[in-house]
Amino acid sequence: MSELLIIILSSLGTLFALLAAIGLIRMPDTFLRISVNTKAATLGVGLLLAAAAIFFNDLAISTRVLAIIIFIFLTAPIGGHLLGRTGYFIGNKLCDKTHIDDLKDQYNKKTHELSSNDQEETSVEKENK
Amino acid sequence: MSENIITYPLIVHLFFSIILMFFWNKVKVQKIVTIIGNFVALGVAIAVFIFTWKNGTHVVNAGNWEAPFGIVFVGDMLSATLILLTAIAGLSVSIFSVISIINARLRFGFFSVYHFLLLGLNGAFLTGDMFNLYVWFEIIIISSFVLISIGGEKNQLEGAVKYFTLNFFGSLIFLTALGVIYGLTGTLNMADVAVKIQQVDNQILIDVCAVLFLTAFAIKSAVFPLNFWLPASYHTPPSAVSAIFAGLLTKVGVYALIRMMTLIFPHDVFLMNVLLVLSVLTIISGSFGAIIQNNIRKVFSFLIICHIGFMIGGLGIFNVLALTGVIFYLIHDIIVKTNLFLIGGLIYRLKSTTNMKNIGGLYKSYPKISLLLLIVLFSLVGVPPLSGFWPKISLFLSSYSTENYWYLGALILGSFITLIVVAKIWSEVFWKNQPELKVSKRFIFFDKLYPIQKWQFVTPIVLLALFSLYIGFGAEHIQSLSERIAEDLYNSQNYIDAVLKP
Amino acid sequence: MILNDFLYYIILPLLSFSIVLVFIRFLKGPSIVDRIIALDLIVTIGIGIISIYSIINNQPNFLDIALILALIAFLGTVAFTYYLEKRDNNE
Amino acid sequence: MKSQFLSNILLMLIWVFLTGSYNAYNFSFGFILGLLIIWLIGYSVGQTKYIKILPRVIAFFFYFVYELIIANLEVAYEVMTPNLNVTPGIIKIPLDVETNLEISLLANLITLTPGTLSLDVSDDKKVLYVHSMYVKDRDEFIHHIKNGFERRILLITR
Amino acid sequence: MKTLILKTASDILLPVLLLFSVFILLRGHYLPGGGFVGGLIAAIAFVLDAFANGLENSRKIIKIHPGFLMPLGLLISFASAVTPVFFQDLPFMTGLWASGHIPVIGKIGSALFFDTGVYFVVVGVSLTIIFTISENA
Amino acid sequence: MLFIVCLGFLLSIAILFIHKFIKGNWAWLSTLIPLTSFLYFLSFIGDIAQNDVIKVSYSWISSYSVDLSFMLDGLSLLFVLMISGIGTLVFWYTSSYLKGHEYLDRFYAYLGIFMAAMLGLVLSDNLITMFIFWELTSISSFFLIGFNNESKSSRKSALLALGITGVGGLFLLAAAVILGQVTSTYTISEMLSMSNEIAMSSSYTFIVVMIFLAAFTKSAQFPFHFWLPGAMKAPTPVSTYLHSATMVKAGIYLILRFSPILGETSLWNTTLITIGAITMLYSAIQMLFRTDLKAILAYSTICALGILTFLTGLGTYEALVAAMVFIVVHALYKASLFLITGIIDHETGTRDITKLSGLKQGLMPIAVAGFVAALISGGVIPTLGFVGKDLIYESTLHFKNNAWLLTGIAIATNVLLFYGGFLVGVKPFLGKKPEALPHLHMPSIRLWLPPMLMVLLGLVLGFMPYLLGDSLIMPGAEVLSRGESGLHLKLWHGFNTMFWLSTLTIAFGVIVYLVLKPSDKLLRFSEKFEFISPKSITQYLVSLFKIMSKYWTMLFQNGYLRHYVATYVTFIIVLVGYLLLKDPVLKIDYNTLADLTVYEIVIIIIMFLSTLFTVFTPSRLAAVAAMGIIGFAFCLLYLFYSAPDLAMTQFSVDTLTVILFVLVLYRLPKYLKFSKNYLRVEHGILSTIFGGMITFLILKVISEPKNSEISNFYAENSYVLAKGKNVVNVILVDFRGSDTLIEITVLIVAAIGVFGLLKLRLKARDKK
Amino acid sequence: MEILLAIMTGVLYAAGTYMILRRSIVKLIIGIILFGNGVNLLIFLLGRITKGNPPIISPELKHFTDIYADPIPQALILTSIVISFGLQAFAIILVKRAYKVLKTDDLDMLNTLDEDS
Ligand code: NA
Ligand code: NA
Repeated sequence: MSELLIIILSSLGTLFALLAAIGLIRMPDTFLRISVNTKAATLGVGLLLAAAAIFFNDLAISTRVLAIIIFIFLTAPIGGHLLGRTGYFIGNKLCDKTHIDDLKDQYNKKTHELSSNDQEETSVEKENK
Repeated sequence: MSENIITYPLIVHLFFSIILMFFWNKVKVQKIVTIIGNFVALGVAIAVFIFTWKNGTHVVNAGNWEAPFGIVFVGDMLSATLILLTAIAGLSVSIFSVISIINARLRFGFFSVYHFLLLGLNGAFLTGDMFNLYVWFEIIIISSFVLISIGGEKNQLEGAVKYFTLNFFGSLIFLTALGVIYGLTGTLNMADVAVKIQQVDNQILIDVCAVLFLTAFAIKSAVFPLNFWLPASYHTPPSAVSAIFAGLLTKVGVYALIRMMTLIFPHDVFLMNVLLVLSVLTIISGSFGAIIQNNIRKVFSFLIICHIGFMIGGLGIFNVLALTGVIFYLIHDIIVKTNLFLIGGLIYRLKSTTNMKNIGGLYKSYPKISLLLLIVLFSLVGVPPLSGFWPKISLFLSSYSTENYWYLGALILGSFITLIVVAKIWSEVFWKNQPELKVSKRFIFFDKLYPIQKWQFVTPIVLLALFSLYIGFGAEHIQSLSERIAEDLYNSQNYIDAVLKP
Repeated sequence: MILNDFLYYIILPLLSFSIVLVFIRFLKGPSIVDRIIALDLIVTIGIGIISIYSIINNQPNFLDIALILALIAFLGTVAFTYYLEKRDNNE
Repeated sequence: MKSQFLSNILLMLIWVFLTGSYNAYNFSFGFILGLLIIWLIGYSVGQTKYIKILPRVIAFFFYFVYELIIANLEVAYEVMTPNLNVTPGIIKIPLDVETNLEISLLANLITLTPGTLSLDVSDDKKVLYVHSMYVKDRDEFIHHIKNGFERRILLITR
Repeated sequence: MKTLILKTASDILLPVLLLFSVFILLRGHYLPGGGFVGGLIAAIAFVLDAFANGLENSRKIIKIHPGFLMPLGLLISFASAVTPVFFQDLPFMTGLWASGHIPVIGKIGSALFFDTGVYFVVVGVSLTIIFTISENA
Repeated sequence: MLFIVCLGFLLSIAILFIHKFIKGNWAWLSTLIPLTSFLYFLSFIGDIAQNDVIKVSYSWISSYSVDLSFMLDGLSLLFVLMISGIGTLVFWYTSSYLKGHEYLDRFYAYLGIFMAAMLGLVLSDNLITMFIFWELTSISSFFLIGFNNESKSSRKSALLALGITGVGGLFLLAAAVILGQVTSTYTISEMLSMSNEIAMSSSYTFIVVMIFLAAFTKSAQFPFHFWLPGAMKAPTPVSTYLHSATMVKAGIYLILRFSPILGETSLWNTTLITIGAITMLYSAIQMLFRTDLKAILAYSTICALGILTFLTGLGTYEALVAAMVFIVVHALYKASLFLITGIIDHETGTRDITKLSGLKQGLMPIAVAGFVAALISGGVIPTLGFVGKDLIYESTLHFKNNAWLLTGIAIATNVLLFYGGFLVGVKPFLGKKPEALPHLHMPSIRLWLPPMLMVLLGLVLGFMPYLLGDSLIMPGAEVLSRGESGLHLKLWHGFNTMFWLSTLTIAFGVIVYLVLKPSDKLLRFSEKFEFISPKSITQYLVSLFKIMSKYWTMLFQNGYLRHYVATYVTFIIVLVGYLLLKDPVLKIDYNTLADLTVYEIVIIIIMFLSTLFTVFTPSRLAAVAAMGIIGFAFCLLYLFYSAPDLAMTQFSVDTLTVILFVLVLYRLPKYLKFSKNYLRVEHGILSTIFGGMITFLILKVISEPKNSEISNFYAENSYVLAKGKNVVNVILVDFRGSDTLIEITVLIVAAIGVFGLLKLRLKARDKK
Repeated sequence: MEILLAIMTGVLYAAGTYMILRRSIVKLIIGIILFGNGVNLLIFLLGRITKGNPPIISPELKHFTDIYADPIPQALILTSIVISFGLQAFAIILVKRAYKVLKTDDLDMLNTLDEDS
């Protein structure tokens, strides 16, 4: 029974990881890649870890695995956020299909402050309309 | 007294460096503590020496794990002697540092690192484990990196980068060699390696291993063509630092070569031949370099190399007589080279430069100091009966009787060049009139120091000079000591038995 | 045994293949951020590999490494982004 | 003081989980350790009432897992199908959540769900910039976020 | 870096990581881990904090100066190494073990003190290095 | 005897401490030092005349068999009396010559040390001890020659003299050491009985060559003679002492002393005769071209030394006696002439022979002394010089081969010696005093008494040569000869061949003196040939040596770090490669190897590509990121191969390194490709060979069996004895805990270093 | 497998050496790190490798019953990793400092020293 569960969990986990990898290759811009990365991998790895937790069937190990999963879920989005933010900051191009960019010109180049000023419509949006 | 005493030098230095770190910002306290520490270390070193003299080779199994399973510290006469010399040089240099190194430097852990360096040296001399030796080497080189680069002015940094890279390279080769020796013998205890390496069938691999060790140690001891870091860096740090480097750092490489050659690869013909060839080239390189330099400290640097060649060649001959010469020379060299660089520092303090072209008239203005320095310089040259002379007899004799004429020729060349170089220094620095000297007004000349400070500058030099004189005039003692060590080294079975059979 | 073979012959190769794909992204870049993303993902998938490997070898201890990897890899990412932002600030 | 105690308890629990031995000694060791750490870094978690909110947290957890799976499938489909059918954009979302913890939680959850990525929070903590794969309509997107994660977060934290 | 999200996360992570580092330290004798890795993790926790909250803040929250941790740690290791020499005339580094079994930690012996020293040293060293660099960056 | 030698050293040093005293009117008191010795040794004259040999020995460094053993026999007594006797006069002379000189105390100290060293040298019965004194003479003469140290030429001459004699000293050491090995003793008197064994030994040639080199350099034999004229830069008392009685005679003493031990082979005789003859003639001719009094004397000294070598080479009993007599003759007239030259210089301020004449006005007693000295030098009857010359001709004529050729050479040389002696001793005093010279008056008695005493002695001994012969020469010859004895010195042997030859010599000498006028023109003429002189050749060789040194040093020590590293790598490749190529076949047992799996291959490929990427990427940050991947790949590999602790540590350390890099990098300038293409290719090849060699080495080693004794012990006892189950950790904190203790120390030092590097700012005053 | 790893080790040595031979100080340090990794791998390999059996004694046992990996090379490499870390950290700072003073990343600008002065 647990073996089957392990097989299922590991297969799913691997699948998500693989998808993340493919996504990383296929996605046209940095931000989309981050998106793909953060999710698929977290879920995938979470499942793989869960498989291990089930395999060892030991409370101490399970709690540790849980700790890892929580940790990944905690850090992965922060990493994503940092990368996305930095990517934008250093001027990585958004892909052609991007039609809204509310962030444009919101960063102060010098102080790195981010404002919340309303800019009704950004230029990208205008072009797409 | 228990055998544990041989680990006391390590304990003392480690203890004092920790204490010094707690007094991070209090330079005055540090100065006092470090001098006390070095006195204690000297006392301990004397005790170790006497203990070893009486009881012969003895072993401490660190962690109480018997060899070859744990790390052993082996106190034989060679180690005990080197520890004693380290303590003497260490004390002298610490006194010199207290006065000659500016407080800004001292405030950044100088003395801690200094004690760590001495710790490393003592450890390297004591350990009976190859990997442990590597670790001691690392504490030595990291300490030396720190000492050589702190203060980071341009030329010092230039020197430091080279020093760092080439020594790091050496460490990596050392590790490579360790990997190979472990792969072949499955052990790291030197005595055990010595036994087990005989069970290895493939002589070629043993030779390769020997060559890798040779490379690693030859880099440390500045053997040609692995010597480049030395002239590139030794003249850049404060004199007290180069003094301890000159006296002990290259010698620890020589020590390692001696241990390796006598214990692990004895009678390895390939290795012996390589050593002999290298020694000739080393002597030549050192001599050639020394003769064309104008900066005193650079001249001294090249002389270090030249004289390393003397010792390497003796090791390459590998008989009791040659080893006796090597050991005697080693003893002499540690003291005199340390002193040379202290002298470099003193000259700098006197004249604000160490470039011979810009210095002169020392003899006229400081006759007593000049005579003191003369004793050291003559000891260096080996003007008989001063210290550098005696070992040459053994080296001459052994090289002749083993028909190593090239080495004999190189010895003569090296001795001769040393003589000429020293005479040139004397003629330029001491005899010549002082040329025009441009100095910044802020430079504090020796004359402006308080008498006590002057004494602090001179005392270590006097101490070491007296010791040099003792080596020269009491050559009988040193010679019999060297003979004892050489016999021990040559008959390494005693060492092996002491380590492996409790 | 079936489980082991399954993990050994299917899961691990697939995960390895994923890593290869991610690595291709690393090589391609183009932006440094893309490379860091790839690096991050390689570590993440590596954690997966470790957990499978710990099952195969029945070594729960390996999971601790996964934990440390998760912890530390994150810091690497933080450092890189910190650098990129600072660099921007200074040039 | 109270919050520090809570943090301490929390740390103790994490310790016990980590070590996996559930005896009194280990609990007390964990407690002491937590105490030490809190002293060392002068730290406290915040002022939330952990016990009360537990059911809501659990409910929220399931909602999140649901979102996660759905979005993952979406992305999976996207990746596997040959042509890319994305309509990405960066949207500014005005925030109702106020505390750092709330904002971070929201942002992270948004990032964790596939297809969306929190890029940054404005310095005045009023808006969150989110990048999304599929932005058909700005307002609908904003509404989805605000009505989904944000509302539930507020339920827990207030 | 001015990012609220990281700041918040690091506030939570800091104590957890510290806890975790102790965990890694204590189990070293039985399982992978030990003073070195434990120390690194603790250091990393503070480094993370420094990235998120700025160096000054990190300096402030640490009650013990990293420069003090180095000699302290070394002193602990040193003491555990020389105790046998001075009190029992045993060789340097000989392991001393208390009789009996202490909960949580297991058998208590000089090895543990030794490893704890290593832990402190590693924390002190890593922080000294990284803080110094950041300050002069 | 030890006492008297040591006394010389001690008193000399003591002089330094009473410098105020000695610089004043009491300077002459220093004369007591040599005088004491002289009187002391004089007291032995009776014993020695009975052919007694007095030996004393104090053990010193017995492991080397180096003792302070001294032997006083005829030969050494001759020398010590000469050394201390002439020393007494020189000390005395100096007290006036350098009166009030600022560094008179030092001068006396050097001179005293020099004298003591000379005494030790000729008294030593231990070869090593002798060498020690030998070196001391070189060193102390260095200080004497360079005494006027503010003059560049003085310093240069001192260096040159030290250079030549120093290298000779090393040869002596070599000879001594080898001789010691052949004979198993360093005691010279014991070697006497072993001369056959030495001659038979394979080292004989080596020993002789070394001894010759030592003696020739010290005694200024051609082609090593050129340091000697330069040494004239020293104050006159020094020149006097060094060149008449001491320094240069040391080499002669050496070959004399060793002629019974090493002599009587054709190598020994022929070499000495040839070198002696060349030296004699060469320097005699050189003398013709000199105008400086001291230069003339210098060449005449060299010439005399050549004669002595020549005579020793003849090796017959007569020749040895002749040599010994000639030593005394030369010492007497050369010392007087030097001292006279000193007086002339002192009084007139010049030594240029072309500017000096008519000095007898006002310096009449000096002129007389000069005249007698010239007579002695010219071998004119009834001086001791005549006796000496007589003996020389006798020995050449009686020599078995080429007697007339040798005699011819001897005559030619003596003619020129005659000329030289008259040039210095007579010519300045004759004729009209030029206007340019100042008014002259007799100098202090301290200056003129010494030369006077010496020429007087030369006369007295000329009349009564047996005084010298019976007391010193005969016992000395006894030591040197192999059983022959019985020659008695006489002034007058009747009108035999030798007498006529002497007369002929004098006649020719007078002619040469009358015909040849020294002039600057001649000097300049001779300078045209200077470029082929040994001195020029040596200087050329020295500069060649310096250029070579510079080139060699620049070649290796050229400042380029990459060059250094490349050399290191090449060094390893050459040695290890040479060894590995001896057995280039790999015998790998594939069954013992771990099997290949997909995931490992993937990891390795990724590692490989990342490595290449790191090397070739133009972006620094990308390189760092790639290193992150390498680190992670390592982590996985370590994990796969059962090293979880390693995996953890590797990864955490890597991350920290990346953080450090990142923190440091952004302030750095652009990451450029600096290297030239050919260098990249060269380095690429070098690195590839190195890497390939390492791979090969690894495969070689793992195909050897492995010994697992130690690791088994750890595995067995880790828990049982050390109470830990993670064996790696147990090794780290227990089995090999010392490593770890030092390892953390390394970290601390690194941290201190980092802190210091970044925080320490030196104040301007420490900058150069 | 060992063969591949041996080749990889060689590659790391070669890459490290090549990087050390470049003129950039940063490359130099990268080279040192690569080289160091190569050395660790060499030690690891020469201690002979074992898959999936870490030298950790199972909780219920007192010593090993199965084969296990040789712990010594691991301990050695651990030590060497830590030491290298210290050295590398120092080196990195040295680079920083060197740049600050010399204003260049070019090692060839460092060669004023060895010339005669
Ligand atoms: Na997607
Ligand atoms: Na998302």
